[in-house]
Amino acid sequence: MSGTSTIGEAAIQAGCKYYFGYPITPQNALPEYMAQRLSEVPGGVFLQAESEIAAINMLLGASVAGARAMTSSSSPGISLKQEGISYMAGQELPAVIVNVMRGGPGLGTIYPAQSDYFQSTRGGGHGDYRTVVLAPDSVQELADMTALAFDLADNYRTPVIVLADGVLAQMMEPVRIPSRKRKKLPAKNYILTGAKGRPSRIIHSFTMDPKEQEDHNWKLVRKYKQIEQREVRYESFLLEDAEMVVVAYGTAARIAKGAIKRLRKENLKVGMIRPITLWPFPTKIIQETVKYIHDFFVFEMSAGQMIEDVRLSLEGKGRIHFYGRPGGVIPAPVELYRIISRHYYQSKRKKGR
Amino acid sequence: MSGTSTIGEAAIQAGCKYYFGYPITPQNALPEYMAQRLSEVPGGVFLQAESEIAAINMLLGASVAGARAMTSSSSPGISLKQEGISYMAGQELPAVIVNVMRGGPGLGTIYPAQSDYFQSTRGGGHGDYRTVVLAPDSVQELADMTALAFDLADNYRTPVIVLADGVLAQMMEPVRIPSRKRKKLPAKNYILTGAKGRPSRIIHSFTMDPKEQEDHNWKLVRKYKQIEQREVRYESFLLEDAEMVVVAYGTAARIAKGAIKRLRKENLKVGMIRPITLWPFPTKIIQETVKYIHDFFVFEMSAGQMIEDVRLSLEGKGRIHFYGRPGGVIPAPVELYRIISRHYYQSKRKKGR
Amino acid sequence: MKGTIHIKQELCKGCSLCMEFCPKGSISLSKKLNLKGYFLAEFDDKKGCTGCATCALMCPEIAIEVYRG
Amino acid sequence: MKGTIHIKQELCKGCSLCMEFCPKGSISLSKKLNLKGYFLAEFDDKKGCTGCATCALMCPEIAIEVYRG
Amino acid sequence: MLIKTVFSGFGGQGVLSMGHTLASAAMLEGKYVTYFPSYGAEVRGGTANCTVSISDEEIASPVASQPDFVVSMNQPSFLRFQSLVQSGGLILVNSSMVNITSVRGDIEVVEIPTSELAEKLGNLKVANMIILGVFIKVSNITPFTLLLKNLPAILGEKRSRLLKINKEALELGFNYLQG
Amino acid sequence: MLIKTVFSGFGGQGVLSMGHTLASAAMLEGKYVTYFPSYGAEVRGGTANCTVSISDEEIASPVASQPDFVVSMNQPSFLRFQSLVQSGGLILVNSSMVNITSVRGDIEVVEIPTSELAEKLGNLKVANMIILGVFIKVSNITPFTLLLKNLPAILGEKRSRLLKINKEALELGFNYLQG
Amino acid sequence: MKKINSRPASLKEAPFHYCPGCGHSIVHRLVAEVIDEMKLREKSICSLGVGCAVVAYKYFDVDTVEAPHGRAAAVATGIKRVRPENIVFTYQGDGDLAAIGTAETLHAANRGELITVIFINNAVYGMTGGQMAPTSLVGQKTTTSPAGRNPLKEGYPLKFSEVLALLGGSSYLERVAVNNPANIRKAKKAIAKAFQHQKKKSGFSVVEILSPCPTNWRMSSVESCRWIDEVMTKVYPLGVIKEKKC
Amino acid sequence: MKKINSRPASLKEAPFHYCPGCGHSIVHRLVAEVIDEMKLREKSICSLGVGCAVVAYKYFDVDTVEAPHGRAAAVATGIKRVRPENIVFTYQGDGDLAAIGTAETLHAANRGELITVIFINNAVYGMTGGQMAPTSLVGQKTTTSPAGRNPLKEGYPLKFSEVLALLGGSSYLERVAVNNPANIRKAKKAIAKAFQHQKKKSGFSVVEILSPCPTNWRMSSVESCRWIDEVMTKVYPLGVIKEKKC
Ligand SMILES: Cc1ncc(C[n+]2csc(CCOP(=O)(O)OP(=O)(O)O)c2C)c(N)n1
Ligand SMILES: Cc1ncc(C[n+]2csc(CCOP(=O)(O)OP(=O)(O)O)c2C)c(N)n1
Ligand code: SF4
Ligand code: SF4
Ligand code: SF4
Ligand code: SF4
Ligand code: SF4
Ligand code: SF4
Ligand SMILES: [Mg+2]
Ligand SMILES: [Mg+2]
Repeated sequence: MSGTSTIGEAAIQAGCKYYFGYPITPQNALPEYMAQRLSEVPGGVFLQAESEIAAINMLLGASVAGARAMTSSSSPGISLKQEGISYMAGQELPAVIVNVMRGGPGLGTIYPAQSDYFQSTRGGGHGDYRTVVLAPDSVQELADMTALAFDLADNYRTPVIVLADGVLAQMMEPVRIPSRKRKKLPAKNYILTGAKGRPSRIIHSFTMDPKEQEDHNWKLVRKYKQIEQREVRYESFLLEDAEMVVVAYGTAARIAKGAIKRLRKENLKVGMIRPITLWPFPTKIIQETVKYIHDFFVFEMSAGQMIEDVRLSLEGKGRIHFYGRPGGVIPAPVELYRIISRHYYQSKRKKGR
Repeated sequence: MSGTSTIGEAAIQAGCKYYFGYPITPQNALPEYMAQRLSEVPGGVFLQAESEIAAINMLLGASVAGARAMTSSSSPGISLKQEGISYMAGQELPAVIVNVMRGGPGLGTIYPAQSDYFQSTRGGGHGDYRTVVLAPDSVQELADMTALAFDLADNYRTPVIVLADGVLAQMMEPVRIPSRKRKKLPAKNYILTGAKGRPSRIIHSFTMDPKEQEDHNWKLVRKYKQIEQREVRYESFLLEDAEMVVVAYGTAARIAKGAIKRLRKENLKVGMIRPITLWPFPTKIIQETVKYIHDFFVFEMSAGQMIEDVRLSLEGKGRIHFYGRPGGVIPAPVELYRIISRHYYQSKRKKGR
Repeated sequence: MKGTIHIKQELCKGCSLCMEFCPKGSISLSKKLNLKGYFLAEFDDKKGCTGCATCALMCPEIAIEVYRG
Repeated sequence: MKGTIHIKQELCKGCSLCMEFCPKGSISLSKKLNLKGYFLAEFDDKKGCTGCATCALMCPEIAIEVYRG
Repeated sequence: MLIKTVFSGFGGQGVLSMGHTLASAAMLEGKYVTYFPSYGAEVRGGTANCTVSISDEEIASPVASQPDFVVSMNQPSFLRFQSLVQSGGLILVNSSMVNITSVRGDIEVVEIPTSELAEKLGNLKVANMIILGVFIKVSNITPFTLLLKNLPAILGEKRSRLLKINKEALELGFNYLQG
Repeated sequence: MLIKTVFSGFGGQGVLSMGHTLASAAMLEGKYVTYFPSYGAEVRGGTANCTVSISDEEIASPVASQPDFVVSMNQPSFLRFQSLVQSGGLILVNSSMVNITSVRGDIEVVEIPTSELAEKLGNLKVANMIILGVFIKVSNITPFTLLLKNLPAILGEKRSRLLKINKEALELGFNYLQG
Repeated sequence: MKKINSRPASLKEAPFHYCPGCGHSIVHRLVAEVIDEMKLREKSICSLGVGCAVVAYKYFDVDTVEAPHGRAAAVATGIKRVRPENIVFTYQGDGDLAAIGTAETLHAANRGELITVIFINNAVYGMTGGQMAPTSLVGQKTTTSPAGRNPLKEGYPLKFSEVLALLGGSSYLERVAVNNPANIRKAKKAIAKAFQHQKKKSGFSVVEILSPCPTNWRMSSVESCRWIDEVMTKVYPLGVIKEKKC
Repeated sequence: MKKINSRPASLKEAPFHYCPGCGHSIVHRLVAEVIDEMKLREKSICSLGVGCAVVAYKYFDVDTVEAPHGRAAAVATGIKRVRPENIVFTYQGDGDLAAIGTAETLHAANRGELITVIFINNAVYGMTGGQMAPTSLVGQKTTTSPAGRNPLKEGYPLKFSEVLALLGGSSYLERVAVNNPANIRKAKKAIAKAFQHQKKKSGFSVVEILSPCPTNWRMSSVESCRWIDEVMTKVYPLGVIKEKKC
């Protein structure tokens, strides 16, 4: 199954019956899949919105009405959704937003990139908020993370971003779509259904009193802290004996894994930490790792954004190497293998001295 | 003069003849000022756009045509401008964007806040880009920074954000508007004027070839590095003998200064570093300061965003204390004074041990 | 038909719409301010109120109760 | 009036619009592929081309030069 | 010395122009001055207020959590600000519209029947200038002459015909407590 | 073993379905497989290509910077990919549409007059399946029987009437080099 | 004597925060009365625009969500698509709906979304302090058109209901006013009719309401009501603009 | 014999990247010819929308900027307000201009911006691979309306030129097609007229061009041209929609 169909099918299996989106390469196959599949799901609605802004606000409406719903887009379109995402974060509305990243800024290229890391993890919208950001690295994980996204969104009443790129979205790989094994999730006692047999409900965003807004913001902060404690996910790979750790996510991590396998063949002891949640970032494992491994090699398909989180985690300890390919270029594992090995030997030499 | 009028007048004195905007509290007095004043400036155009998105794109057009132009808004409206800002960064177009921050996320409050720090400094839009971010702390600095913003924008062909808040925008203080002392700026040999007597010009955003996009992105990175080297601005205050350094910007810094004056009266040795450019962030002065001062007290009218840049600068050295007031509450100097002195004594005690 | 009205003082904002449209001229603006700082509408039952409820229809604040009978 | 045309092979995409609208039926699709992989339009000067330039008007690719005289 | 004054009342009572008039005069005097209006434009129907801070040195916050002086034109604002004013502070109240109750013992309250005075002048709209005149006298915060001198600039050309009545109002207020 | 094959040609020559057909068969075999199409939908008029990677272990990148095999249906794609193919690699070319020039000495080139063969079958559209058949034979990359078995699933119900001709085409190709 | 009127049940007790003579207050009452009379309180969901009525959730006693400025129609679309059995309406100002929300409103109408739009046309941005709206009249002075709206620079008043009426999906559009007793009665009927069209699944329905904003028009309430008659209705004629059979 | 036609000077030499039979190519030539004939090459500035023609700057030999998707009219507004002496035109698809760019286009028209919009209506999103556009016809199968556009769920084809014609600021609107020689000649005249309206400062001008997209219509070029005649013009009738005296 292709990455895009996988996301779509996993969403449907997770109980998502509503899709709102606006075309943009390289994720068009996802709305196209949903257009077809949701017509087969009883009560399913596929709606091509007139714009990304309309789409995110339809999503907001569907969430308000209590539904599992999703939207997807790619970088420029995601920028347009920022106001809506900020609203949903503030109104504590669950939603799943898929960003199939492409090279930017501006219209940029349609080729895969990872340069929306800051936007996703720091809140490209205004105000004090965070969104959970999941970064799959295979078609199987696209399925798993999409399913997880819906659960996290409902559990914490917060928008969740699934961050993919053109490689993951376009490629096909064998995949098993997880069937709906609902975790026990809190009842949706805030949604709007018509005030029948209960007082009317309000989902508001405006507050007259700054003190009230502040309390609300601190409440959000507490929720985010909870997420930081509970929901960190990462994969570690060959860390035990490693002398250098690659930190990479998504497609970049796949490529890095290939490079590491080659390096290992030549006995270069390189391992990897692959953040699966970009926010909350797996800070602890990095802090633990730096206790025994000195060299961190950050690889991103961008000019360097996640590196900031690695630096924040390292707090001055260890040494960071960086390799970035922004703008849509997909480097080969062998390229990365060469770069990493160069840095590896340099570090060895330095240590030797 | 009020903060908003000051921004407007300073812009006009800097040669800005075009304003495009959409109303939003608490910055409405700025477009209102421009509506009046630009009708008096020969060739001046004030245009109330149908939305923030239209406004940012009109600004893009005016910039393409070679004009000094500006837009302004407040948090939710700035979120809507992110796609346009990303385009202008990518297309290397100068522009001045004023954000009079209010409490968020969502519609939030109309009261002053500083919670768009991440959005401004990390690029709320998509792709690898940065915008210069200037953070004045007085009406006089609103004037100076507005003038500077136009020069920086033209000099580096990049969008510049003036980051203010409801306090600065609404308050009146004595002010001297800088008259136009143009730095020597590069000629605008890229602008569109009609291809008369020269080959036609293109300001494009799309690139077919990812390699070309990558080259472009690295070119941007080099420009940003240059800005980081040349354009850092900050104020340091009573650092010489300080035992604790407050880091704060904008209105928060004003309040902190008041608190510090009180603290000094009681012989508490507290100083301040006030970033004036939030990007590029004054990392170096912080790194130098931590060589002799251990305690850093970060104060923001948010749940904590700039603190990340302080942490990145400190690289694990020193100790960070934080006080945040998100959502629109304006703390009094005396409140801050109490908080800081508590932390100050705690630190002393720890050191004593 | 005879009618009368009661004006809720705490709701009235002195907008004058009731008096403008009362066919009997039964309402006028008093010099009394309420707590919100508005001059209050005042009913004069000697002007022959019919209980037509036009005043209530016009009153933005739902400040007027009309009685008829 | 007599005319003739020249079809730029590297530009032609074989869309057939020229032949569809040529009043004389002077153009047809050949079996020859060009480098871009399109079957080429082919001019037959025996069909009495008048140089009316309809083909050029229709040709999206500006692949046709028309001569008259 | 840093002195913060809050002017407060209903929208329409001219509380912002009181503050503005004072702030402008103090600026002329060469002091550090900030003027900060409440901005509730997005929220209708609230009370308006503004804060004027006057100092010999830089002013940290233009907002007053504990004002030295309060001028209160109506009941809700009186209730709100009488609890905020500093110990030893002063409240000037428009007694035509304020029922003074539950006053703290540690502050001074001066009552001015502003509306009645304004009626004397035949213009209810200058009630604000009357009370401002009283305030200047009581607080001695800025030279009264400077304030008068600056009045034409404040009113601007458009409202220059209001100059005379405003001046009269200020003077009436300034001299009121002497009588 | 990791083997990467690029199928390339004009849009419309069925290069994506060649790759898809191969990838699906290899998945059935239980291998690690990735299929990655070029996506130029935002840019009209380019050549289409796709990469199929088949391996016994996890596949790092679905993209091939240096493919082992290339199937090239037209001249531009031949020119582009013949320089990328690995030393020791193989290119299958549609000699009906490719003028073979400037070939490297370190790779093998097999020419198939695909269009002519397809004409024999009376359907130019199955040229892609013919060359895929040849490719399976030459590369031995996946069992031919598996590929045939999977064909109905690939074509789906809608195109089931094309099953026969596609099968014929595959077989024609598979047996071509024997003859 | 018998009390013959009362506060509608679908309004909460809170006094309105609107300025004296503001049309929003009147329209709130009318909407609530219609909801009461049609027994829709337990079925209604309101998608609230941003404008002076941004806190209308303090008044309407129905389930309410605050949409981002301009996006109420898109939010309502999301709700209605999930809950077709509910009555979904938006409450929006002219700036909200005809400026920043142009695309969302127009396309919801074109798709024939089964929602009702209560469209408060006060020819001005009320909440933000009286800036020019797309609906402001030629020559109208606002804080951002201090010399009066100049059609050559700022365009003509946008007759958005007429625009929406062109679209295939719109079913019922009427322009009313709340400036005198007769018009208020008509306004209420129009609101009821719009909900009826929604119930009957006939299409998108809009009630455009010319609504006084004494504060930003810098007029008294009474003058404002007169101005609607004498000036505003000349540009925005009252009456049914489109009505499909339903 | 004499060569009687030639490539317009305002087109660069690059061959078009469009699909065989694509209307974009024909319109490019017409626009360039008009620019040549009206001697506007050195005065023109193009604000380019995002769609299949996103790289039209490779073809048009005039100053060109690429606007964000849907915002070409806003960008053009910014340019024209700064340089009123230039001729500013946008080149946009139906998705660009009538979906995401609805508000920008409509309000530029309403303000009477002195710009010209070249509006390629191919009833589909071409560049992104054939999704439904607001202009898609009832029953038209696209990748996002696989069962054909259903007006009850997805709305009716949006006649955006008719919408723009309602607005006070629009001066000239004509719908043309490039599906046969006669129509192509008319299309060219319409483009010239639109520029004329801009030169005369009469208002906003639009040429809507029904333009074949054989690829996404899944038809041959010839069939596409016929489909325009037989189906598309029935929904989108050709001719002048509005023409102010100028
Ligand atoms: C994205 C965004 N832009 C701007 C605003 C500021 N804003 C709030 S209400 C409003 C317009 C109000 O006008 P209208 O819709 O006509 O409603 P009215 O107040 O007149 O009833 C604006 C521009 C906002 N809240 N969000
Ligand atoms: C913000 C944003 N959203 C979506 C896209 C993707 N996109 C590119 S072109 C296009 C639509 C093209 O359709 P149209 O405007 O009709 O032009 P055509 O290709 O049919 O000529 C879309 C949705 C984008 N580039 N930017
Ligand atoms: S009920 Fe009728 S007559 Fe009586 S006061 Fe009201 S409007 Fe006047
Ligand atoms: S209409 Fe209502 S609010 Fe207005 S004056 Fe009469 S009672 Fe008071
Ligand atoms: S010039 Fe006229 S007759 Fe000659 S080939 Fe072209 S269309 Fe046919
Ligand atoms: S119209 Fe042009 S591109 Fe089409 S077949 Fe004829 S010559 Fe070739
Ligand atoms: S500003 Fe206008 S619309 Fe807003 S509450 Fe006041 S009168 Fe009503
Ligand atoms: S997809 Fe359609 S519009 Fe785009 S180039 Fe091809 S034919 Fe033209
Ligand atoms: Mg309004
Ligand atoms: Mg199109």
